Amino acid sequence: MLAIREQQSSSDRAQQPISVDLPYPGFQFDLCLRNQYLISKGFKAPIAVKTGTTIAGIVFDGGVVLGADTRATEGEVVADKNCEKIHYLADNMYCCGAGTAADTEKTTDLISSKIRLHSLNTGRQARVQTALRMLKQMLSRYGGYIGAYLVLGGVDCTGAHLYTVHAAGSTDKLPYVSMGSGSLAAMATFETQYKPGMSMEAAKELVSEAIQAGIFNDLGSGSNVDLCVITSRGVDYIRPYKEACSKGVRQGDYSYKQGTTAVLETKVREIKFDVVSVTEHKMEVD
Amino acid sequence: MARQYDTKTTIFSPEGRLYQVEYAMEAINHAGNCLGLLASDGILLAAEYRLVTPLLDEAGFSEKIYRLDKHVACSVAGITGDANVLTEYLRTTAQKHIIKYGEPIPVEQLVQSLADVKQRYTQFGGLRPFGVSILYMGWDKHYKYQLYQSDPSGNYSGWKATCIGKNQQQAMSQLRQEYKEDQLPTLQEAKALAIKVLSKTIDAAKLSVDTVEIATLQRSDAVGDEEPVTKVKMMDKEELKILIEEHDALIEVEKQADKTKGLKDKPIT
Amino acid sequence: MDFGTGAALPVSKPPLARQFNPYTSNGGTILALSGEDFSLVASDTRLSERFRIHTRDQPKTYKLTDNVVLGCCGFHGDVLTLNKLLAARIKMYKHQHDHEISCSSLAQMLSTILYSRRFFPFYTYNILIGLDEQGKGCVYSFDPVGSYERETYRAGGTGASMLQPLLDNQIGFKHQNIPEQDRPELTADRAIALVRDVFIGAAERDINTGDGLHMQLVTKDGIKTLDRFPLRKD
Amino acid sequence: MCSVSQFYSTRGIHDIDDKYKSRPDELEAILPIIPTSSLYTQPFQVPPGHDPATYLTQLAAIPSENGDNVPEIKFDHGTTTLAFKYKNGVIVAVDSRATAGAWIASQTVKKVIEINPYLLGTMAGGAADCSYWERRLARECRLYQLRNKERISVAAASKVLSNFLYYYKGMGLSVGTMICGWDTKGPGLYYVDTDGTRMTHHVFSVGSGSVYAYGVLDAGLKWDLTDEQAYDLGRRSIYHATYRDAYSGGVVNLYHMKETGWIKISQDNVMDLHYKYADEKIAQ
Amino acid sequence: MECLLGVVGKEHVILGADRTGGRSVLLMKSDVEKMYQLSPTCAMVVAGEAGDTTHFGEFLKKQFKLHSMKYEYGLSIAEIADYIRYQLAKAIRSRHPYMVNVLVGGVNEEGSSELYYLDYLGTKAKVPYGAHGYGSYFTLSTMDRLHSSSQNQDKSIEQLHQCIREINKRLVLNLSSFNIYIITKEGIRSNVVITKDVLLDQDPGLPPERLTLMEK
Amino acid sequence: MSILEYNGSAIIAMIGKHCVAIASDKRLGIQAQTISTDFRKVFEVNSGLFLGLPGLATDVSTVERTLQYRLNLLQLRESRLLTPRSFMYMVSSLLYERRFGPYFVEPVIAGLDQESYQPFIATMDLIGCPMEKNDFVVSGTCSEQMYGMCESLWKPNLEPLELFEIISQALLNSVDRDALSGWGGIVHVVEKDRVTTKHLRARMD
Repeated sequence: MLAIREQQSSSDRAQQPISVDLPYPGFQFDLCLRNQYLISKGFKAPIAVKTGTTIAGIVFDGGVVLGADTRATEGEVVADKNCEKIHYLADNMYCCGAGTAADTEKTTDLISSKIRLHSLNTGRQARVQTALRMLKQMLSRYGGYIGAYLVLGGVDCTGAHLYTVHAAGSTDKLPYVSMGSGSLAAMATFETQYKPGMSMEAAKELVSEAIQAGIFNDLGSGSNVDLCVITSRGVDYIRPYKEACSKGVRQGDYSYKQGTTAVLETKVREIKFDVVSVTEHKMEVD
Repeated sequence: MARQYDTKTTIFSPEGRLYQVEYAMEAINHAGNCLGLLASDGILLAAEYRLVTPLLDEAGFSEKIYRLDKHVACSVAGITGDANVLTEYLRTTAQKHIIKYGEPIPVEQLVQSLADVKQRYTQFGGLRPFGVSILYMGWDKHYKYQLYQSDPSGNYSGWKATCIGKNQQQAMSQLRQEYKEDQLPTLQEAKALAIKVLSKTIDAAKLSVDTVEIATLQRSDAVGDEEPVTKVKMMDKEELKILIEEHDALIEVEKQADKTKGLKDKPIT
Repeated sequence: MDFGTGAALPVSKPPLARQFNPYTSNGGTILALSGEDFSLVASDTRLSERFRIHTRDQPKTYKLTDNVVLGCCGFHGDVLTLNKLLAARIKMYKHQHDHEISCSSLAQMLSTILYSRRFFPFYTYNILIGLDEQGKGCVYSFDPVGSYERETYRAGGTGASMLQPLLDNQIGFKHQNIPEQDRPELTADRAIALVRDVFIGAAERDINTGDGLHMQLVTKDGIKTLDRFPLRKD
Repeated sequence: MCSVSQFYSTRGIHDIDDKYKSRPDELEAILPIIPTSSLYTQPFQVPPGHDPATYLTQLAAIPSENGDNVPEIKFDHGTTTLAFKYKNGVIVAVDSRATAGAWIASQTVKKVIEINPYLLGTMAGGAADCSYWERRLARECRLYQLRNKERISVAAASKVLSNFLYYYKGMGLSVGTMICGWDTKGPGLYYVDTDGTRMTHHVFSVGSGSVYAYGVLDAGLKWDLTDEQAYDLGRRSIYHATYRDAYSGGVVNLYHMKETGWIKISQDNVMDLHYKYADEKIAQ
Repeated sequence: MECLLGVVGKEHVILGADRTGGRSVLLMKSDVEKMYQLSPTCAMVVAGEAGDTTHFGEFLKKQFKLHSMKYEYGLSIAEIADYIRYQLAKAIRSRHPYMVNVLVGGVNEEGSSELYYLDYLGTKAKVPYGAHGYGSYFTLSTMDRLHSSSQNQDKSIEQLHQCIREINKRLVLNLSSFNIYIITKEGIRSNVVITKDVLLDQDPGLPPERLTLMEK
Repeated sequence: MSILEYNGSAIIAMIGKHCVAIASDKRLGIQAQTISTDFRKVFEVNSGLFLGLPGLATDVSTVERTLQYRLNLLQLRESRLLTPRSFMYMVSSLLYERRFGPYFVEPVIAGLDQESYQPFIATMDLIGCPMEKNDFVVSGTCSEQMYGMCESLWKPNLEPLELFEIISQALLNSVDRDALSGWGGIVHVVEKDRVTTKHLRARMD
């Protein structure tokens, strides 16, 4: 395939494949000029979904507890009521994400696969420190433009670790941390109640309380509390740990009689899921 | 200098022949047969393949027949590794055409694009020709059902019935006898013909469902509001089995007839 | 800056001014609807600014006379000022005319007051409810500079765009292929249930709306404040 | 009567800028018809030291302490209105949509302002601006009638409005209105806007959808239309404007100004009109 | 400044383009050709930034010429429109976007006629009639009112004439001279339409004794 | 005006009992001017798998084409149908590739899983943050209106016909409060053996 491509490019430049092509690794910047032009004409650039978010974590006796709320916002509108903000990195570590939702999602995905490669190469479970370094190196390369604010927690052969990672790549190692728009509320809870060497149950309850402080006092955070408890024995991902708020119960019934909506034209088409590429006998249904 | 020498591959012989290309064609003459037949209501490709060992796992779609887009499929004879690269190219080309023009690529245009690539590999330095011949079947709005063949030299041509592979010549002569070009067969007749030709040209003693693949391409009629669609279908084993049995029965009847007549015609070899 | 040479400052440029933004949005949603013999105004009770909650207990309805209530939200500072101003003007009206101002006159008065700040507007969304001269429920809705209109139902504030289409559908029967006579009449009970349901929806999606639902019902017997209905608190 | 300004004087918000204070003298010279006092019964507060026309847009650009802008204060806008004269009087047709940005604030706005039985004003531009100033106009017209024992002419009424608006030119008001009426000279039709333009013609269309309305209106307009033809023309022109213009819609309100005063002819939902016209087209 | 028009009728498409060639406040030329023939039965009219229009038009014209020489079969109107959109969308991402708006119309081999609206961003829509430029404001509603997809050629031409009259009546700019291209299965014919001054004071809407009614 | 509002659009997808529905408006505008009232924003990328693309029209076309390209090639290569969830990740990757110069579209995906017939809906922002839901998703210029409608109307286990009524009412009433979308509506309801497509009678202003 490669040979053909090179051939093509040398002899057939006029028909070069344009940006619409196979996925090419890394970011594409082909639309930047156009988008700048549009913005210069006075159009507002749209906003991406932000997590809003309260995320927090503490180290307890024997492991770490990570916690997150589950609300994602687009401006002042709730875009997702039950999103997952504690991302898998490896079997021994998880990472809470705040900031631009897509960034946290994709950054943790990328690092997760890098860690997997790393542990396949080395034949060992990766250390939390390794993941931290990968994250901060990657983020600092983008100078803060990738808006991922993370709380990284995990347990490895050197014990339990808890870090925060800022979008620009700076990191902290602390026994109790919080991030996101609700971080002050969560931190207030930690500051009053955190004690070194807490039991697992007490730690879970404390993180849950901190997240709830964010949920109730920060409008960017809401819905449920998710927890992830990581010890050397394994991971306990509790989703949801607690439903802090739930939807009210409607009293009315808003179903419509058939034919309520006026229709101009109706088409019914039978489908079988066989159209593209799968041999008939494999896909035959019923 | 040595490098420069090495990169020259395809040069004319004193007789004006391109041996590398001819050798590449030779590679195809060792491959299993592929057969293409145009019918009045569709088109088919049939291919013989040799299951080297039953331990081989089944492939997803088929061994020798590749779908290139919703309206084109091809079967290949030659070096499988080369074939995979080429079919990948064909698929990409077909999809790129949709991006630019919003409609499926005309079949001939697709064939032509690959023929260009193949030709390049007979001329440019550091490359060897692809050892693959390909039969294409497709439908487009310009020429409806079409059957093409392309070979390692970069040559391509349109056919009503054709064959590539090991016993190509034998199959072609049989096709010349049996295929009525003034009146196209129906797809059903074409299927029977394909089995007949393959059974005579196959390596194995007897045709079986494990050594033959048949794919058909048909354009459905527009029903009501629905858009007509082109469908490429692999024939399933049951149908293939029935076809082979019918063929065997026919042979048996002919044999009986021959016996009763007392004639001692040899089957064509 | 060149102080020494005394060179003329560019005349065309105005002097450098520091500006602060005198407005902020304190969120909140109001909703009013009217029926044959009642009108109803509802608001959530959250007062917020950006991602902060100032209080969970600030209803945005204001009783103006014995049978007129104003739903008012936007910038809370302007809301308070406007209400003080209205209270004074209503009192003046009463003293001048020797009778309580009617709902329709009050609507016109509010419009004029809002328009008096045409060039430095009150950042408030207002909906006025009461009973008209025939005793029917009436709703007047206003834009920030006093364009107003009498309607039968109307939502305002940050969650307005979430509430209004459903009201169109459920009260206005928009896009429902139902003959006029088969449409159920809007009773106070159905209205209250509907208001609660739409606020449940708005509290789900608008981060500025929540905590509690405050409702005031105006009938010929006067204004009745209904029990607080709880909404999401996150 | 206590003026609003008194409530504010303690807060340091002043009356109209000096720039605008110098105007009344000039005004008196050109405005014999209006007692100047009437302009001051309700003085407008303006933000101190700022250009009122651009004040709100400037504010939207100031970031608050958190880097977020306070949402822009949006007023109701958008419209298609038209009026034309023909042998039997003046037809006035308008849509009924009010938009604040892309948000459709109302589909039921009354964009024909009934000034008095012989005068109609239309509403295009800022809804509050139109309704306020035409209400003020109504007052002046009534006062004129009381003072002079005769109805004000359409020309004079439109001039009064034009003077009001010209006084506030550059302050950011947005009004494009047609004053239609019937007086001793017959039917009258004037266009008045906030630039200070005032002109008369036999056909006008104003608002964001007016360009579309003209397309249909011009093709069908003749002096000796019958009433029915004229009504249909007005209705159709508005309908076609609502179809193409995002900021027009709702219902078509149609008025007819006759010698005996105006009457309201019809109110048609644009949705019904669309399907009616579509059916008619198919039937052809 | 410029104006493009297009109408689809039964087995034909009519395109129209004004003939002005302006620069800043100046009219440099009043018989500019804005149509580019892309195939025997397909053409596009182009308006936009000076320079871009010609280069884009000629580039595509030659591109399709090449295609027709390379392959025996022609492209359908839909394919042509799609290709143009692809080129526009590609260009808008580059350092040198084509600032052009386009109407593409033509008749397919089997007789169906199609019109496509494209703008410089690469927006594409199949429309029964369309317009670009300030003229679109006055003409779209005219066509909404009059158009039917089965109308014959005469009706389409009359419709376009009416649009041009309306533009001349209401648009402040001087666009009195238009080219009209009638595309049928047989090929493309062109016509020049020059509108005499349409003055508002000759309006049929005016009363016969208008002086008495108009204010002096 | 945001760039996402330049052309105007509204799309909703909802889950029912063993079925999904996706609805869109039909307007293509250039800001306030309506150009077409028959613009396609919902594409059937596989049988029974729909992709809705509200946003800037040129990107609607480009993204649709690019995705169809990647999807077709992948399916031809692998000889299998992509599940809706995998398709969602394909869309997400495409958008995130342009993290710093995004396409102005916020896609909606709706379909049935080919094997389990499980309904699937998802949406994402313009840089591809995937959000998979089990009730409804909305996207477009009147998303707030649609959120309001759907929060009140949607309930679990809707039968196909009920689902159609609810999604249609949600769409029609939402776009009626938005100047930039509307002008017709189209609804596809996907069940395991058929797709029902209905064009709605809508306001045309």
